Amino acid sequence: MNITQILFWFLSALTVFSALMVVVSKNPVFSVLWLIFTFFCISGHYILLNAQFLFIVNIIVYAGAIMVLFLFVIMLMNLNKSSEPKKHRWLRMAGVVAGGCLLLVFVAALKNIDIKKQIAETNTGDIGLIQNLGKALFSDYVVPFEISSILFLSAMVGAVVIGKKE
Amino acid sequence: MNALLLTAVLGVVMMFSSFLLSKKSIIRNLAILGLASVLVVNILEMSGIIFFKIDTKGMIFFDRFALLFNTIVFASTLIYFLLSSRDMEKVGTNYGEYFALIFFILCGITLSSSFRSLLILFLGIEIISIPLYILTGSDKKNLKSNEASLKYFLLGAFSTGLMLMGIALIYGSTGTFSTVDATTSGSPTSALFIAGMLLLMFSMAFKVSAAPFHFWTPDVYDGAPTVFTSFMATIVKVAAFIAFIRLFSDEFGNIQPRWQLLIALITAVTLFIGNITAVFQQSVKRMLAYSSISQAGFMMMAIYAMNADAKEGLLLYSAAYCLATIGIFAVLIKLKDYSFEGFNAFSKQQPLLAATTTIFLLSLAGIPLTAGFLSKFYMLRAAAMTGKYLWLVIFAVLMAVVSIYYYFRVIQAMYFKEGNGQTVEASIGFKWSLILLAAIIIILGIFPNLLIYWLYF
Amino acid sequence: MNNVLQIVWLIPFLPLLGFLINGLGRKILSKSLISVVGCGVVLVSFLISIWVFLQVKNGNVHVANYFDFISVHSLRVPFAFQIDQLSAIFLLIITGVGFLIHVYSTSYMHEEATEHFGRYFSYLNLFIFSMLLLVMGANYIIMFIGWEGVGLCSYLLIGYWFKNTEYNKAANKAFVMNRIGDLGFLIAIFWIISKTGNTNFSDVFSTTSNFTSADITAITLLLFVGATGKSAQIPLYTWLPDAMAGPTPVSALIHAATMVTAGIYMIARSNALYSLSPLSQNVVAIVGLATAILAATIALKQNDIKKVLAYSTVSQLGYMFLALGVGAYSAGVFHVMTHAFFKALLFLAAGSVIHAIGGEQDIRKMGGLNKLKITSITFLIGCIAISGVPPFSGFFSKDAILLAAYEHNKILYAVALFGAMLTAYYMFRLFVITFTGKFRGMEEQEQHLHESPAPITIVLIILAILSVIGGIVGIPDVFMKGGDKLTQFLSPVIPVKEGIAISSSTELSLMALSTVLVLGAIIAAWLRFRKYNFQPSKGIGKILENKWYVDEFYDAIIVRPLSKLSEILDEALEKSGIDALVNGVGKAVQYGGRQLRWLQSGQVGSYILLMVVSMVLFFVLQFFLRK
Amino acid sequence: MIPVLLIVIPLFGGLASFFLKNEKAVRPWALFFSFSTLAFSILGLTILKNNSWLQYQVSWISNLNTSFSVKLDGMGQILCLLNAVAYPLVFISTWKTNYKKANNFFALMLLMQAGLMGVFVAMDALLFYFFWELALIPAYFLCSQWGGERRIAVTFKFFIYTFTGSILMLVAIIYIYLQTSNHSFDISAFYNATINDKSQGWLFWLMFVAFAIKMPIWPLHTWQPDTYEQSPTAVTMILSGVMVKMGVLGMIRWLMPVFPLAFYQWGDRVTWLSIIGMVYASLIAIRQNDLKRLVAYSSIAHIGLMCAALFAETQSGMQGVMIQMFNHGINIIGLWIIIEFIEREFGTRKISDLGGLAQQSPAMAFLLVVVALANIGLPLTNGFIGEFLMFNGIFASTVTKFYLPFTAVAGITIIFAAVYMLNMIRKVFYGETNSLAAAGYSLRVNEKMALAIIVVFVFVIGLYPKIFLNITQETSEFILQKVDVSKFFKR
Amino acid sequence: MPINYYIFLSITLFVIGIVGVLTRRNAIIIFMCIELMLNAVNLLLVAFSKMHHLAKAATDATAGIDGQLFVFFIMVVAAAEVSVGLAIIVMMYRNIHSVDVNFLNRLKH
Repeated sequence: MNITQILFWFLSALTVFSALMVVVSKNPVFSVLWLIFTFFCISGHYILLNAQFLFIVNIIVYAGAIMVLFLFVIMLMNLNKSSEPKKHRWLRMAGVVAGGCLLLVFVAALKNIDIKKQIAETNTGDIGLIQNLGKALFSDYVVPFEISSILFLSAMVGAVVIGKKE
Repeated sequence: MNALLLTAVLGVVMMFSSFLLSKKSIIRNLAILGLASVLVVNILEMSGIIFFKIDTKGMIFFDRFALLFNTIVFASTLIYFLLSSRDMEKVGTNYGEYFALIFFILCGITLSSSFRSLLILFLGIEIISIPLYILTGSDKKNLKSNEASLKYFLLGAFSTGLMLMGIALIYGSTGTFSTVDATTSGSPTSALFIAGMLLLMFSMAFKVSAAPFHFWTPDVYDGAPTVFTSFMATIVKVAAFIAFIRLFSDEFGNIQPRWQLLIALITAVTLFIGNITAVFQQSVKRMLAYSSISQAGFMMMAIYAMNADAKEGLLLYSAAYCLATIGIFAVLIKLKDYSFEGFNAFSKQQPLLAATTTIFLLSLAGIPLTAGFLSKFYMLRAAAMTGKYLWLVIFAVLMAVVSIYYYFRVIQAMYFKEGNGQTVEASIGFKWSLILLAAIIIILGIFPNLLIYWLYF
Repeated sequence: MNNVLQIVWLIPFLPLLGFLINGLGRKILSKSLISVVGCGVVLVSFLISIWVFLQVKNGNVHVANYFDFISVHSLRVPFAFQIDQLSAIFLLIITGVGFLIHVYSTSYMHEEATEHFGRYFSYLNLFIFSMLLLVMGANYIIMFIGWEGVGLCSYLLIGYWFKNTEYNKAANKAFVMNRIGDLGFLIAIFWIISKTGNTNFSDVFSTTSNFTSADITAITLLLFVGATGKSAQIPLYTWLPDAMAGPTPVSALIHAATMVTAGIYMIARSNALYSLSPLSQNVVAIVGLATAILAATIALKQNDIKKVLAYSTVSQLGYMFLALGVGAYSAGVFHVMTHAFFKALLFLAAGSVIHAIGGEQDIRKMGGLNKLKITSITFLIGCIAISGVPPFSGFFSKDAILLAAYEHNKILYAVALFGAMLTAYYMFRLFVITFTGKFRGMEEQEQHLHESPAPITIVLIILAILSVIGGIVGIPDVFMKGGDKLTQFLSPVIPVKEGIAISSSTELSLMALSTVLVLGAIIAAWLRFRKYNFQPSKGIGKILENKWYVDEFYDAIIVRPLSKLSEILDEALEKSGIDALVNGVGKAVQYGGRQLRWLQSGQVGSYILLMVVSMVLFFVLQFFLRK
Repeated sequence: MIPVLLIVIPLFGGLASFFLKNEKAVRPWALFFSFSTLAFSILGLTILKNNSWLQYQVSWISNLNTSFSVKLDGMGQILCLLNAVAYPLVFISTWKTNYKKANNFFALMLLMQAGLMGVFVAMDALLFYFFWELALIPAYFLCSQWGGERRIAVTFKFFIYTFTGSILMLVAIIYIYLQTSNHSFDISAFYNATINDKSQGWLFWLMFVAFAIKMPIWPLHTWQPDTYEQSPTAVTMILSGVMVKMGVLGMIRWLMPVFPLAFYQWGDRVTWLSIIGMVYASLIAIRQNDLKRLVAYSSIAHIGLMCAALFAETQSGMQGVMIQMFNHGINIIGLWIIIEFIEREFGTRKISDLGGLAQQSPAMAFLLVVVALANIGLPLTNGFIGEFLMFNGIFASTVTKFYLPFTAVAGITIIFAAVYMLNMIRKVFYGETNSLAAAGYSLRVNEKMALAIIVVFVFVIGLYPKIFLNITQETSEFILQKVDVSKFFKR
Repeated sequence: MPINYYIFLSITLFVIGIVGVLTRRNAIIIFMCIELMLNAVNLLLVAFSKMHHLAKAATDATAGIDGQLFVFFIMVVAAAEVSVGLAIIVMMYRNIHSVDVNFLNRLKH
């Protein structure tokens, strides 16, 4: 049990816990905060996997920008009280049971895969560095990159269409 | 590649046009003109004239199949513009933006018909989806439109999650996103790969609204402004099918026995739910939504069969289905009352519209002499060709019989029921476009080779 | 034109022509023109028939082929006529008696409107045409054409007065019962075809070796079914009494003299087959005899003059079948001939009576009609002839049958003899009640009583003469060696049976016995009905009056169950069974549609739940259920 | 070329009628086209008899290996003649009947004729299917638009019913197509396709159901009485006179030679079905009170006999069926014409409301009697020839051991036929004239003409059937030689 | 770390996301749960990318880099989606003053 492993298990537990808290928190604001915390934990995993660029992006874009946007919206709507009406109990139960079954089936299906002993290299490896990623992004992946700009344009137009007051 | 770039550019152009140009007719004509040019450059590309040669590192590849499909899509969209673009004005104020979004969607369609990488597939599907969420909700004051938009968005995002999980699992198994290398570089029979395939299957089934992932379809098609329902029920849906068949032929083609049964089941369930549920609908618009599910069931047979016939057939089916449905929607948009009763005595009020609508409905029902028949025929032939699961073929034709029931209800209402008929304003251009559309459907119904020929030459 | 007989097509063609002329011109032609055409064509046919008879007598027998009627694969059915001794005899009877009855009709039907008069004669001509086809056909199929044709004419003529619903029902009944018989005939034809490949008489009778005995029995029995229909035998005889709804000359021609003997002709024609099947022969004999007795008993109590005659016809036909059944084909044919004379006579005389008293047919309202001299005398002659009193024609023909029965089986003989007694009894009952005593009808009828006009009386006289002398063609050997000219004449067609010769003394004593019994019956009848006064009958009499309740019995076991079945099929099986099932499929789809809609609950949560559940199912199916 | 013309002339005439502005002109227009079609079909029977005229083939959808292949064989000639004769008859006899939107009516009628012609001459399975449906669509519109009170539901049922059958047939066609050596829809390829025993078994039923619904065979017949009742009489004439022959033709041309084994294997069961249907329909016909329903059920009985005769696989039965197709068509059209008069003049089809028509309308009564007698197969009428040959065929069948019960039970229906037909005549035409019928009706010239043609056919075929038997001989020999299963069992 | 652990961790997160989608009624929370699902995928992709890199580093120095780039694109798309999604939710809120998906039941059957 080296430090990486300890960190992995710790982070994993924390991730799962905070993810669960996202689901069970009654107050939407808490949910958002727990989600941000989850993202931090996942970012921690990225660090472990030496994916530095993604770590940064995850913190800035996800935890920083996106989640703050969520928070704004929730605040804007004044949803910060735990007023959300509950679903029918049996519906919730059905949801949990269905999800549990899915997890069970997934795990059962994947528990004996051929690559299960393969190692995801931690701490080392330089593919997660900004330099390498940048090179790849603007050489091999320039077309998808440009395409994603179209996506953004369309999202922008869309947001304007939806948001503009008539 | 010509079309891909041009559609993106046109999207931007339309985006600007909305505040640079004040007259809506100019915007509309610009869009029609632009689309026509897209169609032209796409046809040019089919004849080997490529304006832009971009190295996509094997992520995008325009083969004849993709190009021909794109041609069908652009042509259908052109007819859609001709018939219905005027009616977009009624939806909201953002006339130019609607065109921009549609062009972006077309760009996404071009991608999803020609991807060789899961990444492009993902981006293509998203470029299609995101503008659609907007278009669905574009009637902002209408609660139904809002609701449809939100439902579509939530369910769509959920299915995106499934698709990404699938892609991730496949990546884990093969180490590549390329669809053509996948089977050579990994172990395609590993549980990881199969699980990924299943998830991709689910999300694609969602996009094509195949049961049991179809639930969004009736609500969204019903809630969306009719003019956009027309677009998404036709062009977008067949685009998803092309993506589906491309994905499953490239990536999973050689493990067909692994998924054939599942697809067959999905097909059967889709046919069943689509047709049976459509029977009891009271609104033609919602009936058409269910009908699109049942038509999806037929198109699923191409995925199930996955042979040369299936691809030819899917092209023909796309054309037949798009054209007929666009036609019906074009008429439906003009009406105020979407219920079946609303069509009563329509033939007295508008004989031409009624006659063409009848042809469209007959085509959807798969009556010979219309393109709908031959396309169904191709599907059945492809499915029978596999030699497996013959029950599927028989079940499919029985469901086709059920489909007669609801399509003919409209015809009955138009011709045989008493009533006053809704007054409809239809311009001469609109009428001629309808006639043109009906003519194409009949010509394709007699000489499908006019279309399929392009696949090979 | 190899053979002069090739022109026999004229014989049926002329009546056909008459049919067309009268039928199409019934609105244009005058009554007298119609009469001339109607009678003329039959007269010419009769004359040709005589010529044909002479030809045949001189040994000229011919099969005249005209064209291929049906030719399919190996089956070739020529449209061909066979002229031989048997058909020549029948030609004479049909055209001869037919002509007389045509003449009679010109007077009898004179009060009809011209249009209907024309219709009547066209039907009569059509009947003659069909009957001629029947007897001239050289194969079973041409025979069958005539066979059904006469049935049609019978139908048309029974329903001639089409305003009367009862008459129409009688017509339908006649046709339908005939059809039942026809079906048997038809199947027999198919059977023959399947064995010999065609139906030409010459081929069928010369290749009987192709048949197994079972085949022959089946074929002959089926043919007999046909004969029972046409010739009114048990169980299909009930139409004939009802057929009396038609005009009286029609009853005389069709339902006494000619059509009903078609069955006899057919079996006589097929004697080569019947002789090979003792079983069928016995069946024919027994059914014939049973019919004879049954009909005779019914005739005892009937009060309608035509009904009595009708049952007597049925009874006499039974005798003919008895003759056929015991192998005495020529005796059967002989009786056909004599019966044609005297039964036509009786009917026509009855017609004259009915004519005289203004349409009344109930003998209870007659009596004392001997004022009508010619009618009553000729009627008496008819009665004597049918009773079989020597030397009237009926004696010889009936005696030939009784004798043949005696040779065959003593019991048959005894029963037949009893039947002969009954015949004499009921005929004289009829005569006595009708013609003697006091008139029991209304006064105005009595005042209007008149002898019929000349065409009627002349015909009656001619037929009376024939009834008296008709027997000379078949005088038994006992009286005159070689007197049985008819049998000799027919011998090329109907081989003379080399039976155990009955000693002439036995024969003579049998004759004496029958004569005595018949005379006894006549006297009994005279004594019993001399002072007739109608009393409702009781017990067995009532049963007889109601014809053994056979019609009711058929109604109960066939007609009503069938209509009930039809109702059940229509109401239950068709509407709430098959059609309900078909509609049920549609309803099930609709119901399914209504139920399935609930899946579409409108709730995003439930949509996703359903999706997740199906994902789980698909995973389970893919990973854990399939190998 | 002849078959192409037979399709194209009515097709063109029909399409053009849609655009005729003058509704008065459309009747002569339609009549003209129907007579042209008749002329060509007679030409095809008489002068232009060589193959170059009777055959035409051009590639159609090349990658499906299907071609526009049409040919007039014996059976085709008979049926095309029937179709060509039927239309003028219908048009003439309904000359005075008024239709709303007459141009649409006649256009659809002519289109239906084109479709029927196509079915009769198509020698390519896909083409056959095309025309099969094409004949149906105009019928649907005609019945739904111009029919009786319950027309919409009834016609819809009819349509769905027949469509179900035909689409199952499509599955079978596709399957056979995949079994042909070079994936071809050509009829000869179908005949030579090697289909194993087991597949033949179920494919047979897929196709049989289509034809059985069309004919119809019990218990798939329930659409028919309703449809005949509700359709406008002109359409009923075509439906019952010509369209049901599609099913029979389909059986002969597309079922028998393609699945000889299954045809043999299922023969007995199907024959029982059809014979049960005959008795059943006859019994039901007896108690019908609506003239149209009565004739409808009688038609079911007659068609049942055709089916039974087909499965006997004998030359006699086969030719009987072919000639009977024509006879049945002609006779039933005759019946409908008279029913049309009655309905039009007296406003009812209820037998119980009518009575004594013969007194005031003797010509009509006479013609009805002739046609009815032909319908029940009286000798010297055309009906006899067909029924005789068919019964004979059933009896002579070598492929079943039940030939005797088949013949006997089926034979019972000729008795029932007499019962219901004569009862109908009795109740409608005989008896006392009631107030309704007192007005009487004397036939108009056009009506007499139409009926006279029918009567001529009745007697000409009844007396000299050879002219028709000669036409069909070759075809039936050819089919029977294809069906001959003995070659399979010798091995 | 064995890849197995990452797979199970991701799947667990993914399923937690799904359960959240199934059990909550607040549209924003549902959307957040979907984001959670996406992040589970991201984590898995990165893990796989490192796994493949380790397996193929000898022949291809940049092996596995595509996985991480894919994560980048997912984030891009997610951001776009969030902007549109939140716009829609806000629009919805403006009309009915609620983000409860149970109120979305005008369209059904």
